[in-house]
Parts: sequence; C-alpha cells; structure tokens
Amino acid sequence: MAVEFKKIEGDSIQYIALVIILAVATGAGFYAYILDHEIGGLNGLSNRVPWGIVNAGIPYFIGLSAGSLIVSALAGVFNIKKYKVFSRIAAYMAAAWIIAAILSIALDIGKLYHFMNAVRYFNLTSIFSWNAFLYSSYFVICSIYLLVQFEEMERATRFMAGLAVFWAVLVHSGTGAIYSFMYSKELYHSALTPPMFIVCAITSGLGLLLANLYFTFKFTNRELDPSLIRGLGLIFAGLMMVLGYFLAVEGLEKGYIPGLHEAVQFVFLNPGTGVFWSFWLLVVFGIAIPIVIILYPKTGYDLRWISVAGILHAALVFAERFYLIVPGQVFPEEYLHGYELKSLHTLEGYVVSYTPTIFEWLQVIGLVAMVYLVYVVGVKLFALIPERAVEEVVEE
Amino acid sequence: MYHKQYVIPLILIFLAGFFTPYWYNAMAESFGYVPEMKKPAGECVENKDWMAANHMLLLQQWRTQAIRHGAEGGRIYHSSTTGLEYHASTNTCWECHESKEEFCDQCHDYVGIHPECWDCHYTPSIEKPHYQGTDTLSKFFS
Amino acid sequence: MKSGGINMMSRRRFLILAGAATAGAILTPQISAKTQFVESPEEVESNRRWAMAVDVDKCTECMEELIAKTGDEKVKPPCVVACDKENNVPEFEEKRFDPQWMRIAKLKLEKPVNAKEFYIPLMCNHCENPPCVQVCLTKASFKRPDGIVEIDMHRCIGCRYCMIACPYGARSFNFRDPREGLKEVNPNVQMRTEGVVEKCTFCVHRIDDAIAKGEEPIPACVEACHKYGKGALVFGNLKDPNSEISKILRENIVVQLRANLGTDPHVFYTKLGGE
Amino acid sequence: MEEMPEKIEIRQRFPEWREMLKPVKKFEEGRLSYISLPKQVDSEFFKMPFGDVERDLHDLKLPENWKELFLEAMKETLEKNRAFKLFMDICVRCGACADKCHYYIGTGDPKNMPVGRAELIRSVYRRYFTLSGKIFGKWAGARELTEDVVRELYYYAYQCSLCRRCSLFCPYGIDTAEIVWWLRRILSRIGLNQRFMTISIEASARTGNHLGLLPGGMAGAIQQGLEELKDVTGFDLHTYINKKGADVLFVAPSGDYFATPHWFVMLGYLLLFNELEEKYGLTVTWSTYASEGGNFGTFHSYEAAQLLNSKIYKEAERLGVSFIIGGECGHMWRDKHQFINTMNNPPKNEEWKRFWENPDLGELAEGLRGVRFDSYASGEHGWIHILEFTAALIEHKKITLDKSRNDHWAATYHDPCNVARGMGLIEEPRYVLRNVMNKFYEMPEHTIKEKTYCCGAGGGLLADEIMDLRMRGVMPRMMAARHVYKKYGVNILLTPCAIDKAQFPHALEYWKIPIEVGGPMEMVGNALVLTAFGEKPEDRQYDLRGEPLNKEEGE
Amino acid sequence: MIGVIFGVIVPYIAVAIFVVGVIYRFINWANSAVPLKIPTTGGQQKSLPFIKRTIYDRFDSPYTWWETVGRMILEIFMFRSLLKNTRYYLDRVSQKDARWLWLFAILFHYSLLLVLIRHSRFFLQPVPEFVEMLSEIEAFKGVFIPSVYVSGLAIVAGLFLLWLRRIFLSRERTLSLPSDHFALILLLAITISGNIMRYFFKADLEKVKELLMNLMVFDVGKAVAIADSIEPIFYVHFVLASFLLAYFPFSKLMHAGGVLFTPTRNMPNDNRARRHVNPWDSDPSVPILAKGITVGGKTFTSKKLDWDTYYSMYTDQLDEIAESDYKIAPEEL
Repeated sequence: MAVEFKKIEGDSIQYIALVIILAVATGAGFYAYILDHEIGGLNGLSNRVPWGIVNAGIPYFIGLSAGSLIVSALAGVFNIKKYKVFSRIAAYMAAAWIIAAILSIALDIGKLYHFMNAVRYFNLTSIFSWNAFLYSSYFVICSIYLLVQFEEMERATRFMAGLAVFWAVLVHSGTGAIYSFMYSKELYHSALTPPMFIVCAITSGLGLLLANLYFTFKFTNRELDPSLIRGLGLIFAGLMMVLGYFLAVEGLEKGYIPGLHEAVQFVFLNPGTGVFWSFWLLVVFGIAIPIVIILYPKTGYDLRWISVAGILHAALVFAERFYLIVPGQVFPEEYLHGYELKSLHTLEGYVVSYTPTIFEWLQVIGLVAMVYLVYVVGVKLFALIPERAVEEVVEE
Repeated sequence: MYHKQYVIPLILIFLAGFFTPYWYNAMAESFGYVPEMKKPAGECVENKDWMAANHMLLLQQWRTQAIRHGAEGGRIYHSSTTGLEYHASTNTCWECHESKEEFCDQCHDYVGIHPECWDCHYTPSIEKPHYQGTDTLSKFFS
Repeated sequence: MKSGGINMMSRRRFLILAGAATAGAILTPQISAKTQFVESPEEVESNRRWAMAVDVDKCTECMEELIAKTGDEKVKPPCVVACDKENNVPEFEEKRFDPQWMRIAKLKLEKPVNAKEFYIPLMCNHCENPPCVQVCLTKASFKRPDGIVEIDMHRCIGCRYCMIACPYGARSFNFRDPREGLKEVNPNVQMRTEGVVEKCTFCVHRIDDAIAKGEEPIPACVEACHKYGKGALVFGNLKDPNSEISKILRENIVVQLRANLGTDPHVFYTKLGGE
Repeated sequence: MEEMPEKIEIRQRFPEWREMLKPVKKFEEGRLSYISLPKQVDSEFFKMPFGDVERDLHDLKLPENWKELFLEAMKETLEKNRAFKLFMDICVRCGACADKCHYYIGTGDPKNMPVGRAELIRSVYRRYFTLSGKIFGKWAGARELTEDVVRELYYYAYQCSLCRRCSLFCPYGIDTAEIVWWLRRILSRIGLNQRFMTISIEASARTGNHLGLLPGGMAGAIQQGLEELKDVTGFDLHTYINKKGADVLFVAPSGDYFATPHWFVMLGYLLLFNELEEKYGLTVTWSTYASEGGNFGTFHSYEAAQLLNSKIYKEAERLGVSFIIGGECGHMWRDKHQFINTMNNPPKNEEWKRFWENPDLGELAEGLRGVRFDSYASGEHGWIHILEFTAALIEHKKITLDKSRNDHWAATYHDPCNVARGMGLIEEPRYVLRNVMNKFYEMPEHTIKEKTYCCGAGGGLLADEIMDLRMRGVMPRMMAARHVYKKYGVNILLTPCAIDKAQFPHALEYWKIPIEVGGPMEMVGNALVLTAFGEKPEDRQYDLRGEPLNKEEGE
Repeated sequence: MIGVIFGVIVPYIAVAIFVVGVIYRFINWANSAVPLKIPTTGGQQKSLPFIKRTIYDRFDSPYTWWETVGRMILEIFMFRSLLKNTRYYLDRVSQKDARWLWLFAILFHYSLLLVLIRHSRFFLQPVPEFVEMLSEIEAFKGVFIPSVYVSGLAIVAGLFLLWLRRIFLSRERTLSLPSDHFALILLLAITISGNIMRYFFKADLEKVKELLMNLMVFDVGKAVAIADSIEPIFYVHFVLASFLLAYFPFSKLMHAGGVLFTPTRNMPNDNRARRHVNPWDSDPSVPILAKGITVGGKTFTSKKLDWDTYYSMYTDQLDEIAESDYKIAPEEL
C-alpha cells in the first residue's frame, strides 16, 4: 500500500502559538528591512563591503533548498523507495527556501521596485542575471514537482525529480559562480567554489531536514523509524567529509600563492575578526563535531543527537557563506602591485571591519522564520507528512 | 421586511460606500474641482493635446536616448509639430514651464500620479543654492 | 549635434506605437535606439574615445603644497572639490557610506623603508572591458560608444554586484538619501536617490554639451586642476592623434591600475616616481 | 471477496447547456420513487391536497389548474423562505458542489449535481419570476413549466437525500437540501408525494411512530430487549414507559425497537438507564405516544415535520419530565436540533422549568452532581443527545467501563450527515468510542466529520424501488470503509443513525465488504460494567450480540 | 454627440439603475421570512466543556454572534468554503484537495478590489494617499512608463482562467449557462479595454477626471463640453462599465450582496440555547396541518393526534401499561 500523507489538524494552542511567534519574527524581519531602507545606513555595510549577511542569505537559502530537494528526489531518481515518505516535506521545504532566497535578494537590493528591470533587460553576460532566471524557474520546477506528487502521478514524479535534481545542481553552480567568477577579488576567485557549493548545499539542506523531520514527527505524534534517519545521517556525514576536504584544498591552494600570504593569514590566523571565527567555528562545530556525533555509535543512532548534528551543521553553514562572501571584500585589493595605497577620502587601502547590525540579523532571522511559517502553515493546508514513516510500510 | 436591524445598516453602508466621492469631496470641499494650469510661455514641443496624454512616453524615449547615446545622436529632438530642434539637457523643459507647482503638479496631483522624475532631477522649486561652475571654487583655492 | 541629420521622432504615430511596445509585454525590449533614433550609422561608430592622463609628479607636488598649507592630512584638492560640487556628490560624516567619485590616495613602495610618497587621484577608469558592465543584471551600467562607462539610474536596482566586480573600488552606493548630504545643487546634473550605485562619469553632461556646441569638452576636475592646481590632469580624445593626451601617451611610460586583469582602464598614470 | 460488484457502470455524460434545460423523458430503472397512494396522503391524520387520486409518473392526473397551483405555491415559498429565494438568485454555477454529491458520483447523471438539481427549479423560477427570464427565455436559462418538467422535478427531487454536503462546499452556502425540501413541498401542493416517506408519515401521524407500532407492541419490544439482556448479564433489568414523574423522557427512532442492527443499540440504552437508576436514582421513561424520534416529515415539508414533532414536547409536558434525551438517529437530530423548538412551544411544566434554571443532573439525582448542560442548552430546547449524555457521564466518571470487552471489534465511525452538518456533533461520539474500546480507527479525512458522505438512503430514499440509486449513492462511503477495512482490519462500522443502520448492511453486502454495522451505544453497552448490580468487569461472558467475549479461550 | 450620449446620459442611467437595483434586491430578499435556523455546521458544536472545540470549529460552527461574524468575514474575504474544496476521482479511492478554483477566484476578486480602489482616484479630490501608495507599490513605480499595474493584468488573467474552466472542463461546460459566459465576457471586455487604453491608445486622464467630477455635481453643461473632447477609446471602457453597473443587480453578479443573506452561513449554531421564532408561524401550539392548509380554494385538514385522541384510540393497551405501573420488566418464565 502506498504511503499515506495526512494533514495535521493544527488546532492546538502550541500550534497557534508557534504560528504567531513565527509570524511575529517574520514581521520583525520585514520591519527591520523597512527601517533599514527608510532611514538608510542602519546596516553594517559600507562602500567597501557592500554585501553582508543578508546577501549571504542568498547562497545559504539556496543551499538549504537544493539540499532539501536532492533528498526529496532520492526516492524518485535513485529509486530508493524508503525515502519516499520524506519526499513531500523535502520538496515543500525546498520551495519554501527558494522563496526565502529570492526574498533575500529582494531585501538586499537597494531599489526593490525596480527589480522588474532585471527581467526586462536581461543581461546575458551577467551571472546574477542568469541566476535570477534559474531561481525563478527552479521555484516553478519545485512547485510542479510538488504538484505531481500531490496528484500521485508516478511517472511524472520520476521525471520531475530528475529534472529538479539537475536544476538544483545547475542553480547551485550558478550561485557559486556569482562569487567565484569575480576576478577582481583574489579571495573570491576560485574554480572550486561551485562544486563546493553543491556539496555544502546538500549537507546543509540534509542536516536541517534531519532535525526538521525529527521535530515534525515528534510534535505531530507520528511514528518515525530511526533507521531511516540513520541512513540519511550516514550520507550526511560522508558529504560533510567531502566538504571538509574541499575547504582544505581551497585554503591550501590560496595559501600557496606568495601574493596572497597576507590575505590568507588575515583570514585563517587572525582571531580578532569575524571572518576567522566564522571559518574555524564551521570547521570545528559545523563539520568535525557533527561527523563525530554521527559516527560515534552511542549518539549516531539517537534521533535527538542526529538532529543536533544537523542543526549545528546547517546553522554553521551560514558561517561558511559569511566566510565566502565577506573576506574578499574586507581585505583591500592591490591597485598597483608592489605599492601600498591608502586613500585619503575613502576607506580604500584599509582593512575594513564589517559587523552585521541587529537590523541585518533580524532580516535573516525573519526570513528563516518566514520559511518555517510557510512550513507550519503548509503542513496544515497540504498533505505533506506521512501518517507513519516506517520502513515496512514503505516496502509493502 | 425582516431583520431590519441588519438590512437597513447594510443598505446605508452600501450607499455610503458607493457614494464615497460625495462625502469625501464634501469633506475636502472639492466638489467639481478642476485644476488650472499656468499657461507656459512659448510653443510646446508637440501638439498640446497629444502631449497631455503622451508626454511621459516622449520623455522616457528621449532620456533613454540621451543617456545611452549622448553625443553620438541621442540629444536632439526634432519636433514633428513645429519642426524645431530641441537640445536635451536636464533643464530644457523648465525654460518654458517655469513652475513645477503650477504646471506639472496640477495634473499629477489631480489624477494621483507621482512620477519619480523629481526624486533626482532638478526642479525650480529646490531652494538650495545653485552651483555655478569651477569659477566659484576660487574662494577655496587661489 | 552639428550634423543635425537626426530626426528622432519623425511621426507622432511612432510614439504611440513605441508606448505600446514598451508597456505591452515585460519581455519586449525597448525599441532599440540604434534602429529607431540614430539614422546615420557613422555616428554610432564613434570617432571619439575619452581618456584621462595623470601626471603623478605634479599631482604629488600639488597635494604636498596643499597639506603644508592647511595642515590637514586629508584635505580635498581642487579637482575633488570641483567633482563633488559639479556632480552633486553628497557628503556624509560617516565615511563608511560617504559616496566619493574622485579621491586622492597616498602611494608608497611597500618594501624600502622611508620611500617617497606619492599622491594619485582615483576615479572610475572607464575600462575598455568594464567588469561592471559585464555583471550588471539590468544593463544599467553600460559603455557608451565613446568609451564612457555610465550608470542608468532609471534602471539600477541597487544589487551592488558591480561594486563587487569593480577592481578599482570606483563605485559608491547610496545607503542614505544623497540629497541630505548636499549643500549646493548643480541643476545640470541629476541627483540620485537612495538605493542606487553611482560613480565618476567623466562629467558626461559637460562632454555632451561641449560636443553639441562644437567645443572641446573638459571635465570639472580637469578644469579645476588647471585653474587652481598644477595641471596634472589631462583629458582628451584618444582617437584623435593630435590631442594632447595622445601625445602624452606616446611620449611617456604610462601605468594602468591592475593592468593584469585585462580590463584596459583608460585613466593613465605617468611619471610615477618621477621621471 | 474484495472485488467490486460485477455490474456497476457509471456513465458520466456532459450534455450541452440546452439539453440540460430539456426535461428528461427516460427514467432509469431503480431510481424512480413511487408516488403515494390515497390511503397514505388522504388519510384522516395526514391529508395532503389532491391525495385522493392514485397516480404514477406516466399518468400524473394533475388537477386541472395545476400550473397556477404550482406557481402559487412557489410564490408562497419564495415569500416564506428567504433561503429558497436567495438560492434561486445567487448561484454562480462555479461547479464546486458538483462532485460533492454522492448521487452524482454514483450515477454520473449531470442533473444529479447539486447545481444541476437546483437548476431544474431555478429555470422555472427564472421563467416566471425574473424579468430576464421572461424576456430572453431559454437564453437566460429559463424554461416553461410543463408536465414533463413536473415529472422531472419529481424524479430528481427524490434523488436527493438532503445530506447538505454540497452546502458545506458552496462559497455562498447554497443548501440544495433546502431547495429540494421546499420543492417537495411545492410538489405536494399539486398532489405529488413520494410513497415510501408518506407511508411512514401517515403511520406516525396516526400511531405516533413510523412503524405504526401500537402501545402494546412497543412495550413488548422493549420487554423482549430486557429478556435478552437477562440472558447476557444475568440481571433482572427493568425500564419505564409512559411513566409520569420520571426525570427524563427518552425518545429513540422507532427502528431501534425491532430492526437489526438497531436492536443492539436498544440494549445499550437499556443497560445504561438501568445502571443510572440503580446507582443514582435517575429515572428514564419511554413513551408510546412520543415513541418516534425520527421524523419523515422533515423530508416532506415544514408542515409535515411540524405535525410529527409536535407530539414530543406535549408528551414531555404531560409526563412532567425535566429534559429529553434523544437516541441514535441522523435526520432526527436535524429535526430535534434545528426545527423542533421553532415549530413548537417548549414544555411549560414545573419540573422542566426548575431543572433548566440550574441544569445540573445533581438536581435530579444527587450522585450525578456536576454533570451540567448549561454551556449550550436552555429550557427553550431541552434536548440532549444520548452520546453527549454518555460522554458527560464518562468524563465525570459516573459510570464504569471495561474497554477490553470490545476488543473483538475494530471499529470505524461514520458521521451521519445531519448530525455532523446540521448539529455539529462530531467529537462527542469519538470521545465515547475512545473510552469504550481500544481499536478505533478513522476513515480517510475527506469522508468524515463535517465532510462525511451520506449513506445514500436518507431524505426518504430508503425505499426498495430505488435500490440502484441507493447502492450507487453509498459508493463513496463504501470505498472509504473498504480502505479502513484493508488498512486496519476494521470489522464494524459504527453509526448513530437508524437509516444508516438500515442501509449499510445491504450496501456492505452489495459492495462486498465483510464488516458489520452497529451503533456506538452498543459498544457502550458492551463496555458498561453494571456496578450497581454488583457486576465485575470480568463477569460478562457474551456481548450484546450473544457472541462469546473470549473467543480463543472459549473455543 | 458621442460624448453626450456615452459620457453623460449612459452613466447617469447606469448609476441610477445600479443603486436602485441593489437596494431593491436587498429589500426583496429581506422581505422573505427566515422560517428556521439552519446553519450548515462545518465543525464541532459548542457543547460540553470538556469537548475540545478548536479555533476552526468556532468559525465553522459558530455559537456566538461574534463567531458568526467571523465566519462571514472569513467566507467573504478568504472564500473559505472554496478553500476546503475537494475532488473525487472515480478511478481512485483517494480524494484530493482541489484549490484551483479558490486560487482563480481569489486572483480575480482581489485584483478587482485593487482595480476599483485605484479607480477611486477619478472620483476623489484630493486623491487619498493610500490609493496613491497602493498604485505605486503594485506598479513597480519607475520600471515601466506608463507604469504597469499588476492588478490590471492579474484581473484579466483571473477572468481568463475562470472562463477557460467553463470552456474546457466538461462538467463546468455542461452547467454554464449563456449568462455565465456573458458575465465573464463582459468583465473581460471591460478589463481588456481598460488595459488597452492604459498602454496602447491613451486617453487624457485629466479630462476623464474632469468629466467625472462635473458629472458628480450635475454640471451637465461643462460635462458635455469635456465629454466631446475625450478620445473615443475611453468610451468603449466607460460604456461597458456602465452597462456592467446596470446589469449587476439583476444578474448572478448579485452574489456579492447575496452572500451576506445566506442563512446557512450567517446564523449561529445555537439552536439549543436561543429559540428561533418562525415569523409566519409564531404561535405553533397547533400544527399548521391541523389548522388546515388551503390549496386551490379547498382546505385540507389533518386530524390532530393529541394525547386524548391517542388514548381514546388505544385505551386498552395503554391501560394495560398503566396497570403494570408503567414498568416493563422481563417476563417471569
């Protein structure tokens, strides 16, 4: 018998309270945005560091989305039937995260109401322009994928799953390219970025999904088979190792170039900066510890520990995005090789500090809250969660 | 008639809603208000009636042209009504239409449209002192 | 325009249709200016390429004098002041988001101790291959046929991708409403609103005006530099072999900033470190 | 075993709109209800206009001026009922209601869509009561009233079970049941009544109950039940009938006195009442005069409904009870919940007034103090559903239950349409069931609670001659039942509705689903430990159906 | 001439018909009685205190006045009944939510609301700020010139989707009458002509507003003068809109007002707490049938079965029950 998906009743006090809290958080985020733009300059950005954490939200959310979708499509593309129970939640989350990503762009740009220009005057040479197309098409694909799942159209689901995975990889490479193709900033320019993005996307999306599944099933009092989660957890751990490998290779390669010694030292060995902390927190708490949690037998089978690992990793991937975007801007470029240049009237030539303000954090948190609001409302409106996620049910 | 307590207020709300313009305009004391524009000096670039409906298209085309091609062919406008040539600088229009309040705003306010042109572009209503060119710098450097 | 052969809007009917096309569908491109407005093709193939040359020696001299005179390490020389006023560049207390089209940088060799210090002006380099134009989502940054890289503020969405892409840090973002930071207004140059990116335009309005009148164009900074400074800045048409700038480029060793990126900037620095 | 019946063919047709306006000439076999005989509608106690003629649908024998009578009745209806008038006017034909109707799903007949059914009369309305219909005729969707149209109206008016499922999904709440109900009233004004329901109405008007049971018969039936209970429990139980001075009047649908599986519910009632009387001293009486809870008048017309339900408040007043408990029945609760207190004056006896001043059962029997009804009921109404009553007793721990006695049942619960959509009684039965049994499973979400599907025999359609229609109409419910049967191994379908209990056994057989039918009170009866009689949980050896409780040990 | 007829006479007539028509319909409906309290209960009733009644039940099965109002508001502003829509598959056991109709309906109705609010700038002087703000937000001010109003395009899309439903879905095609198509086509014509006027053949808005302002104060002389100078394209839109106004009260479009009257939604489910009195049967001590009903000049009276009649009919059996002191016990064998 096929898996049965069922809406939740959504009438408990806790549920309504959760919706209200999330709505308030979302509202606070948007209010922070309005304040930021009405007054101006409330964020920590500067003319040297024009992209901050709201911008880091774009790759972060896209990553969560793509990761989630790839998990969802596991069942379809690779025909792993037992993960079919999660495919709807994952695909729905993917669609929700992509909305957050697009909104993240919207919050970030200075003239929101001009955004239609990006569609009207599509610039073929701009990677961002392509990404705008990729994101919106990706959202459409996610939605169709979800729709065919709701309609239980088997073959269409298979096809859409394949297409969605392909598109997720494409979108992610594209997002990586936004940063990696920027030859004007030495620390940005790396061919490893797009593949690393994809790995990072899958791990973060998967990590958050693990926690998400655990909490969802717990709060809806539905049965969840730990072995299913364990299977996903192993994939999670494996990919985190790949991610660690990529980070190491990229860091070593940059450190090998004499011209970049100073910059690399600044990034990796200078504990006074947020960049340093973002990197090492990611490595230690975002990668090493989650891997240990999952591989250590005592914790690796415990759903609670697995979800802790998932949350740790997913949260600290945001630090990875920070580490990706900010150092390249903070560290001054060399305009004239061999010369030390210090501007009299601007901050050029100086190491600029970038500290996100509360307004920026509120925007990012607001977007996360919005995604969970969409999710929490979604499980009431749509049949997303299976009645029980147990392996026997699935294999029948 | 049954349920008078609901139906009569409903009818009243309907009437109040439908006839919003009456009480609204009565409160604003603007019954039958028609804007009066100050007649600008000189001939308009194009036919007046046509301009009333289409000036925004003209300005948009002209500005795009002027920005993108500038000296290479975007700045001169040949009127098809008068046959005259107009040179596009950001202030060409103000030569005839001396006052934004008495010309542009009259219509725009009337139909509730606020173009964002004047967010950036100079209007005669700006009170800050004009910059007169590099000559005025002599007070700093000489 | 001397030729006067351009009849931009020959028929009113055209405008009606143009309006239709612009609004009809989002994806319909705006009626192409080239096909509809510019009728003589040789005008598009421009015979001008604007560029600037900086005599670092003179510039340093001027700055040192000024600093000595005012005692202010960060004094703004005439070129910068002229630029700010001419182009309605606002001034804000907080340096973080204070837009600056032109600014002076202090330069010194990294390794040898007590090396001589130079001053050079920094501005938009009006590259031949501008990365900002490459990455702009909306084609708001564009390169005119005469080589000037400009921003169409009507289109800019404020994504700041161009600021990331620009190798020269030439661009500033308007975090605040720039009109708050203006004390004077130059009516001939549009102001900006918050949320768009701006940068040096080589005083494009002056160039266009001058061309229309048949004069030699001169940007405000160059004008001020010659009037009040040492005349370190030279502006001119590279395609004209007789122009002063062509001569300078022929006769001097010139340096471009970050030439290795292949962007081919068109602000040239000469006499770096003295001849 | 699990295959579908061999022969069921659902032909969906999508004719043009013009064809929809043409009356149907060919009536499907098994869907056409017989027209009443004179003895039913021209009897002393139930006299309808022009009931003195025997008719069939091919020979209507309408009165001469039937057209005027029809339009006059329609005009009267439009004035008397805003719902009817409004529903004539505001339908936008969005189609949201179409596949909500179980008869449409089962038959595929486009005129069985709720909107299609309403359009039949709406087209007549347009022709005679709106300007556009008068001017544009067919193009405004209007049509002449002819004898063929009347035939069609009759044919389709009696293919609706008044379940109101369409009304739930309609964006304007258009209630096809309301339209059909008043249409049946209009039809009755020109002498067209359906035979099956008028048999019961007439019997009820004459004897007090639909089955035509005389007082002795009814007493005998209850006595029979008490005897069976003696076999099951071993105790001498008793009950009261027509007893003045009792605390509570109990009214059950008359099916409960005889039919199976209703009968087991009856036993459940008796067990509960005995326990209450023995333990707390709360006396419950039955009545031969008010022996019918059901009300087939609610399928016929306002007046017929009023005629039938007028007895009960009178009897309550005569017996001097404090309030009334109603048994397990579906449409009865539409009538008792929404109609009865408008159609009648509530009782005015002292006991009633006193109780409703402080509606606490402790006023009647001290041991039951704390069980209150004032959160939702008042003395102007005074009816309590037996399951609400039981739920309250369970909540206040007034009765002792042994869940394990129902372990041989895996149950699912069918919400009767009128109870769910006319009353809102949704959680109480579930509360009771969860407390009396361990294995309780819900059917799929779209088929329960307020979205419940009709059994296909309500609204007077329990007639045998329309068996085809009934079996088609019950299909969605049966599909849901089969789903839980396969998924959870459910073996009993519980429903607090007499018509359901009559319909489902046939339907389950027809659709080849091997499960039983019962009522929640039967489960209560099984689980109820008669502590007042000294019963211990393990004492009971048989359930109410006479099956041994511990099969494995027993065999 | 065209201006006088279409610019002055037609709108006056249309507005008069609309206002009178709508009020007539309201009163007409209100003149019918509501005999019974018949809410369709979509959720758990208010009952015993321990029975969980959720927030949704409060709106689906309202008990108090406020809950009923809440139900109506949700119904009117969220089309909640349509949101619950499901679809039945003959070939499958499962049922699915089917919310497309809800989506299209919401798309159309909310666009219509926005469009109407935006149009208020032609009648109000000065134009209220929120109207301007709304226009600016939905138009992406500054991207297109003239600005593209999203609601103006969405309303066309919504109407088309609703119409395509009626054309391509066989069930909806069957039950659509010409008047259903007509209403959609009329609205499409109005919205499309409006869009054409906005983007392709422009009319002078300032004159349009002048015309309307003068019409409003019955300054016919001025209005006629202005009306003649407005571009003809305006009259296509204007006359169609006037026709819609006049057509509105006498068509199914009146569902907009009717939804407020619908007894299955606007009544609380509190039958057991508060008695509803039937206005044409306010003293129901004797059933109507026992009083007799008159049809076609003849009166039909049913005999009333009150206790005395009943007793007289079945005296012996009832006495037998009375003898056993109204108690039934199993027979002693």
